Amino acid sequence: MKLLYFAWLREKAGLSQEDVTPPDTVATVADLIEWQIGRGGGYTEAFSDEAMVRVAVNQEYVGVDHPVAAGDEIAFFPPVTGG
Amino acid sequence: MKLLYFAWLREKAGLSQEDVTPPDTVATVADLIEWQIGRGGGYTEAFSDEAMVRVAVNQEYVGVDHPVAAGDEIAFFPPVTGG
Amino acid sequence: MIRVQAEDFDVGRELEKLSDGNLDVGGVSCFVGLVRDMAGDKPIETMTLEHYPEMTEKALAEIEAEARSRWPLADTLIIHRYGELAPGDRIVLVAAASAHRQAAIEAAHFLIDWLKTKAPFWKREVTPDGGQWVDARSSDDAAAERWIEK
Amino acid sequence: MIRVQAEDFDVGRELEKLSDGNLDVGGVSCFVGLVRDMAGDKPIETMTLEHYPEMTEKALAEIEAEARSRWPLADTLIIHRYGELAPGDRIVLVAAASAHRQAAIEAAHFLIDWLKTKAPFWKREVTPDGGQWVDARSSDDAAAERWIEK
Repeated sequence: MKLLYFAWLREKAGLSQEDVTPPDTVATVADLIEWQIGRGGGYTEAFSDEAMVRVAVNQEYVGVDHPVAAGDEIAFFPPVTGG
Repeated sequence: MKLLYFAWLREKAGLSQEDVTPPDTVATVADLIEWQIGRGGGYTEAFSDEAMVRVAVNQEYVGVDHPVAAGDEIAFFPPVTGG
Repeated sequence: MIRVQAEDFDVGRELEKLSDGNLDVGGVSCFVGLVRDMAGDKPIETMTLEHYPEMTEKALAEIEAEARSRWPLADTLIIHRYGELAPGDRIVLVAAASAHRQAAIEAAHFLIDWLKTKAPFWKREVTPDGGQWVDARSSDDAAAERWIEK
Repeated sequence: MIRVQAEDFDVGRELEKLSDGNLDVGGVSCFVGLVRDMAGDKPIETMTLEHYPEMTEKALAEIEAEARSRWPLADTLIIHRYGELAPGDRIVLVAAASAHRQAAIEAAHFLIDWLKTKAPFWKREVTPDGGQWVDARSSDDAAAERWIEK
């Protein structure tokens, strides 16, 4: 799956996008965040305050229960501040 | 006192402004409207539907109980339709 | 700022002037009123706006002052035209600039609703059937009513 | 109509295009968001807007479609800039044209409130103290909440 990071999540993760293949046990957004925290370093820091992380799967906002699968584009970002 | 007429009140009265000296018994806007109705012709027609007549004394909206006096500028017009 | 004029106006330039030199302005909200082409099922040929000049300035100044007393505004603008207009022509521009988005939006909304029932303008439409004064609408009274402070 | 661009825009021309050729439009309402000069008590040197291009277009199209489903609108417009901006610069323009004044005004208000909490843009301000990502504001959530249909 393709992961995208924006704003300070991008800065903390240290990259704007990457392709990853998490283990099969990662079935939902919540699983994916838990896996990210476990990756250590910038990832752990980026996802440490889960309340500040918003997620879009294939460009649509989703909740943590939403399934994730190979081929998905999954974006992580803080609450939006445009306008 | 100076009387002004706007929109269809002007058309019915047949003039846009005039100076008048009503009798001393005309002390309020209501008195003045009654006096106008009594003038006949276009005036009677202009003031026949009192609910459609708005009044400003010296450029401020007033109710029919408002006093009128020599030297006042009194305008009669239908409900406004600007904007 | 209030202007009552026969001439058209440039909305972009007017809005720009409203925030010009005031970098504390975070938002400008505006409403532009236009002459529509139909009066019911009759095509409008011209619309003529009559007003009461001495009172118009006073009434618009009061409307503007009321908006500024209710919201924290950096600036406000009301431009209203009079005379003969055609379908598509601009009639009125109201605008409000503020540090705060909601203040700017609510104030502009208030300005046009209040103006509709308080500023001494009257519209006369000419259709192929002849000329007719536009009737006031109860929906405008209802819109203005919402802003009356209880 | 949706546009996401680095370049500035001409508000007057954009509003004109919105009602051009549609003589049934009686009113156009708009909101222009500007870069303010202060972040709290710190002067802002630059503000940079980052966004998520693939999702931005989708999100703005959904916001526009939602407005059109709620109000009888002749046209709507959202222009949002990205990249580096300075105090006083325009960030965003939302506008709605309608035969009816209240529809145009409410729709433009909705567009900017909804955009603020739904469109994937992030602001980063640079002050003499360095750069900082702007925090989302609960007042924006509250403003958007008002438009949720019960």
